[in-house]
Amino acid sequence: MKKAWMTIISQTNIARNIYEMTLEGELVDLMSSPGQFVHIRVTEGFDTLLRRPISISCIDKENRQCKITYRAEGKGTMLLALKQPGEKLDVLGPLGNGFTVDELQRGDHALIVGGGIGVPPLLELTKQLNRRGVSTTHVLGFQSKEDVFYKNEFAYFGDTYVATVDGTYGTEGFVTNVLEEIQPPFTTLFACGPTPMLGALENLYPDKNVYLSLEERMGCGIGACFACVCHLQNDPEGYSYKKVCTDGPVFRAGEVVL
Amino acid sequence: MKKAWMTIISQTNIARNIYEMTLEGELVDLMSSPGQFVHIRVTEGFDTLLRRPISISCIDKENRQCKITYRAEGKGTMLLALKQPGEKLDVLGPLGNGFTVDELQRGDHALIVGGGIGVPPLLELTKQLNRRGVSTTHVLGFQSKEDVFYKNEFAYFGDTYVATVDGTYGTEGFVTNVLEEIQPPFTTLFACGPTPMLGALENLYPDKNVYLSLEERMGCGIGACFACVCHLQNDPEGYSYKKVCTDGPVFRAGEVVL
Amino acid sequence: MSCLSIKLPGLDLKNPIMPASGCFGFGREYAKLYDLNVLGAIMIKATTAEPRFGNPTPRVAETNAGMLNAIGLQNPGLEKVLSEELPFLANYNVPIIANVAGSLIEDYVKVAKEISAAPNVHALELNISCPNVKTGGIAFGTDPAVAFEVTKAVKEVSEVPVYVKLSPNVANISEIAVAIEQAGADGLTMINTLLGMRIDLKTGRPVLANGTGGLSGPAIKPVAIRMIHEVSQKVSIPIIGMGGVQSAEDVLEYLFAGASAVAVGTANFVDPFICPTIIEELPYKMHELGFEHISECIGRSWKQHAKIAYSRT
Amino acid sequence: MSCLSIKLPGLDLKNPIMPASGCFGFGREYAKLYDLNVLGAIMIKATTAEPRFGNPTPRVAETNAGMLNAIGLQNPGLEKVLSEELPFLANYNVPIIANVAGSLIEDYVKVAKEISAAPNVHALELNISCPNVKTGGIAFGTDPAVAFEVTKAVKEVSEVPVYVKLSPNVANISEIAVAIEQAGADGLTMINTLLGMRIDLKTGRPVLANGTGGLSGPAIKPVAIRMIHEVSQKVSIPIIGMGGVQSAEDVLEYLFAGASAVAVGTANFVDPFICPTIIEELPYKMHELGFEHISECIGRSWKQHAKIAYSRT
Ligand SMILES: Cc1cc2nc3c(=O)[nH]c(=O)nc-3n(C[C@H](O)[C@H](O)[C@H](O)COP(=O)(O)OP(=O)(O)OC[C@H]3O[C@@H](n4cnc5c(N)ncnc54)[C@H](O)[C@@H]3O)c2cc1C
Ligand SMILES: Cc1cc2nc3c(=O)[nH]c(=O)nc-3n(C[C@H](O)[C@H](O)[C@H](O)COP(=O)(O)OP(=O)(O)OC[C@H]3O[C@@H](n4cnc5c(N)ncnc54)[C@H](O)[C@@H]3O)c2cc1C
Ligand SMILES: Cc1cc2nc3c(=O)[nH]c(=O)nc-3n(C[C@H](O)[C@H](O)[C@H](O)COP(=O)(O)O)c2cc1C
Ligand SMILES: Cc1cc2nc3c(=O)[nH]c(=O)nc-3n(C[C@H](O)[C@H](O)[C@H](O)COP(=O)(O)O)c2cc1C
Ligand code: FES
Ligand code: FES
Repeated sequence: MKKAWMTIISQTNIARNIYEMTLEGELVDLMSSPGQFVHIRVTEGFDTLLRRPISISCIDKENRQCKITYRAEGKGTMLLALKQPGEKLDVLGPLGNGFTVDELQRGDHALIVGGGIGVPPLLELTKQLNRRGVSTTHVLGFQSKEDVFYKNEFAYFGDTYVATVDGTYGTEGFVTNVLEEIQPPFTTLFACGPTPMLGALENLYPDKNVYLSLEERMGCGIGACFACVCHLQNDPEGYSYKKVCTDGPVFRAGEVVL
Repeated sequence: MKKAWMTIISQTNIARNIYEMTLEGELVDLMSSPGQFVHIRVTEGFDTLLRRPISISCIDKENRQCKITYRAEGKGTMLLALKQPGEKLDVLGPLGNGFTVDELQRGDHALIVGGGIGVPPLLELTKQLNRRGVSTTHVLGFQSKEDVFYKNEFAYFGDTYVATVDGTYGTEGFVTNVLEEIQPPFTTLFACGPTPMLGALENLYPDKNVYLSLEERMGCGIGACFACVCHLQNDPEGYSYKKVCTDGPVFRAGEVVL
Repeated sequence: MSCLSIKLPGLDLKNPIMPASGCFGFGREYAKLYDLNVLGAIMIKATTAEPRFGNPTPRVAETNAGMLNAIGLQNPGLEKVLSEELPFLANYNVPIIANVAGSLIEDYVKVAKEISAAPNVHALELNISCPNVKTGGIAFGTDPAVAFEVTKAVKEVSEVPVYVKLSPNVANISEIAVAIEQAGADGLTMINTLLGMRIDLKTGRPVLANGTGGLSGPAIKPVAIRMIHEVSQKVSIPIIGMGGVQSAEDVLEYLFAGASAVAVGTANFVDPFICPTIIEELPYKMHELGFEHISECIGRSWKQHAKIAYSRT
Repeated sequence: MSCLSIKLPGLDLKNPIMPASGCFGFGREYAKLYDLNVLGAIMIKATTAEPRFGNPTPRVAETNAGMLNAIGLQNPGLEKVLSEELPFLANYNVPIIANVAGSLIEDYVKVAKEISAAPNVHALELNISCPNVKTGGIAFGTDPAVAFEVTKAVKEVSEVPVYVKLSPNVANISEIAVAIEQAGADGLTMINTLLGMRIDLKTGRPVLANGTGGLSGPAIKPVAIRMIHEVSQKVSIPIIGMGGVQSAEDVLEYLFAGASAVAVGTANFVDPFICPTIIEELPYKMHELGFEHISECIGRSWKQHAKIAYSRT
């Protein structure tokens, strides 16, 4: 982990309020695990004080570039969306423990489920899994047609299903509706998205190998401030905890209370 | 007076920490009196909350352009100095009562004395006076050679003397040293600069027509907040006051307590 | 009926937005910029029995997302406010809330009695929380017994409802608020400024000639919100909220916290058109969040059965 | 002797900069980023007798030039701090200031007694000002008599000098400070956070699960400066100042106000390297203003005959 300036190479609006930004810099040398995130200082002044945690959605070591994909929603991400190529960004990272791909072998089959702005880190994940010879099925959930992104990128690596809440694209409803329908075969499930979605997946596949990536509001991002803690399951006293920033953001299902 | 966006046409570093910025916009239509100022919102966020009062140093009605000339010193003016041509600036103005040029007639002689960052508004003043056929002598004071600016611009309109505190340019010492030396003939004196300089001039020419432009920290800039008041001379009870922002910034010597 | 209108004691507001005392003078300057009739009300500059020059300059300083002021209640005095300022404001169809200040309880009583009789003064705002004067001011606002006493004395003479302005510089804001309610106040306004200071590194001395000043602006909003959230659950008189309001979103946050109307102070200096701008944007923002009338927003953050009008989809 | 070194009760500081309690954990995370030996001292996270999980999440929120936190004193408890955290910090040549918290006076006494016996704990910081716990915490810090009592009880058992951390959520900070001095405290640390709240417009509820939280960061600096300016003239024990420090200039403003050393809290989250950066820049900034040793800066804003070291030319 390091704090460094990264140069914005490009910034593209790829869906409603969704931006994909390419960053270049030596920090990329330290990136490896899909699901890790960077902690971005959007402004140097007082307009945004805290850094914003954003997942790494693509690592390109050769060109020392990476991508982040984010929704411009609050103050910080809206200011981020105004940044121009050539500008520099103060980035702390890579942070956290990502998805473990080493456990899967050539020939294994992984199910990858993403919801909304939880989709981005899964793109680097499927890339790395497929590079290992693991085959993947992707189920992505969005609100509406205008919100869908990365469908083609995922489709390049494996079967890709989309659900939209309003039914304007793909299956109407949630990712779970798709899962019921397609009943995909898999050994390991990787998921990132809203907590209710993660909870539903945890319940749906109690006997599988399931990895979930969590979100929590952060202060430091490096484990020092105790902002991002979550309780452990099976902890009667309630004193045990994990920090999403350093112990996560990826946890094995059943480990922490969602 | 109006609040409007003005476009930055150019920004030049003309002396140590001194920047000249050309602004374009309809606000220029309202500008006339030299010595008036604009109240600039340097950033839209929280990095600078209050506007910054800066004098208008040049009015070019034909091109709807004006200039401001400022020292990058504190937070706001340093951020202002980073702005690029093409960017827009939120400007409130023109504000205040400037120097009255109407009282002077063709053939009159005016003495113009400026100190440091008080020099800029005097440039538009001398331009307007000379346009009326009034002849002008200029005495400008700075700290050091690197701080001198607008010497040639003033010289174009009339005799121009420079004093520097450290003697690295022109006369060593203050503008008053130059005045003692040259004893210029004049009917009206216009001055802008540090308060001690204005006080010295007030004492030096008790019987002349003297106009002084004052500085005070401002809140609103439009007369509503009572931040910028000054006491009146000859006011035994001490309840009378003038507001620098709306009654000034130019006052007749003897009117207010410096 | 407009979706923004609301009735408070003495005040029939066409909308809940008003400039805060001391940040709008007596309206003359802003009247040149826009039609004051758009405002819900106007809180005029503190008025004292005698004219006051206030503190020496510099009187303002910028801070991180805020500002300090130590104006020191400069005002032309009761007589001139009655003879010159209020008649000017009578040209507008806007209720005036007269901010009343003093050094002794007698001062408050005198000013309150006379100014409350002016035809366009619809309510008083007792300023027992000004941090910038040596006597009176904040002293009245930090002791519940004293706050009770001054409120009671003023209520006895006032011809219009009395709102009392609370100081945030206290450990237990509810205690003061409750005392003031018990003294018969018709409403509360909160918050006045926090006491602050900046030191100039070059001179080594405080930037303000007065040393300390009142901290206002966006920096203090979280303090105001939490105090209103607390006090609005403890009293049954309405609250006019203030502190760092700059946008329609901020106004809604205040209403949610428990304020019934909102005053805008410092932001008038940043953007002199801020009040009309907020008034224009408020209905849109309100409808976007699923509310039809501002009264539905009041106290939403703590009301037990408040339905959540908007759910993120 | 370095131009930054200063001796305070129990603390031989190589420089006056230290991370503030709760913003640096027990140092482990920052130890991976830089050599902790560069720090003047370390104020470790509040320690309570028993382990605490703290409040539900979300526990932090951003505000205008500040942040709110309601961590709720999460910590592994006295035993683990003694057996795991302090031994780790013993690897560094940095004095540790142990932040002590509790719900009852007995808790403070128990923790103080045991933790003050740890070899690398050079001073205690009594946290009688935490706004994020239901009992204890801030309650101790807003009543002079209670503050006196807890300070006295802890002084009796502590093996190292005791600093007491003041809450800014009071009307009269000097009164509390003087009571604490009279109880025998060796120093003061100030300020803890202001109580604040933010409300989420979409849910209509407070952003923090706990409702209120402590406001820290640049927004509160003027409040801290004015309190230190005031208290440093009323007591003769040293003050460690904090609140929104982000730069060497901020540090000097605190020293000028009357602090003898300065702690950095929230800024560690913004820039994890902020402490070493400030330590590096401080001598330059100090010399630029004409000072040779930081001791010349302390209390400069109010010292009667302090020469003005720098004059703007
Ligand atoms: C490990 C991790 C990975 C993430 N990856 C992505 C990603 O790839 N793409 C993406 O769009 N978003 C991602 N998020 C969510 C993202 O951090 C928030 O959307 C973002 O911080 C909101 O900032 P804002 O300026 O838009 O909102 P503001 O409302 O201005 O934020 C105010 C404060 O709240 C925090 N905050 C607000 N919403 C969230 C949230 N949902 N999660 C965490 N903190 C929040 C902000 O970080 C900031 O400190 C991730 C979050 C985490 C914890
Ligand atoms: C009527 C008038 C005309 C002026 N004309 C010019 C000009 O043409 N060129 C120029 O360089 N400067 C001029 N000044 C001074 C200029 O306003 C200040 O230098 C500037 O506001 C400082 O802002 P900052 O961001 O550099 O400093 P900061 O320290 O960041 O300012 C903090 C606050 O203090 C105020 N402030 C600080 N110094 C002064 C000062 N000397 N006078 C008034 N307010 C101050 C700022 O406006 C701001 O509100 C003028 C001032 C006035 C009152
Ligand atoms: C320059 C200035 C002058 C003020 N004068 C008064 C006053 O005369 N009476 C009063 O009750 N409050 C006064 N206040 C306080 C404001 O009315 C308001 O309570 C406070 O500034 C918080 O709101 P804001 O953050 O929107 O400014 C003044 C504030 C400022 C900034
Ligand atoms: C996340 C967080 C946790 C904190 N925890 C503690 C604590 O455990 N004990 C304590 O005395 N102060 C605690 N504080 C207060 C800080 O030590 C400091 O007094 C305050 O934040 C002001 O400084 P700052 O503005 O530099 O952050 C905490 C502050 C923050 C932001
Ligand atoms: S964000 Fe600070 S501990 Fe996780
Ligand atoms: S700056 Fe507000 S009255 Fe002059």
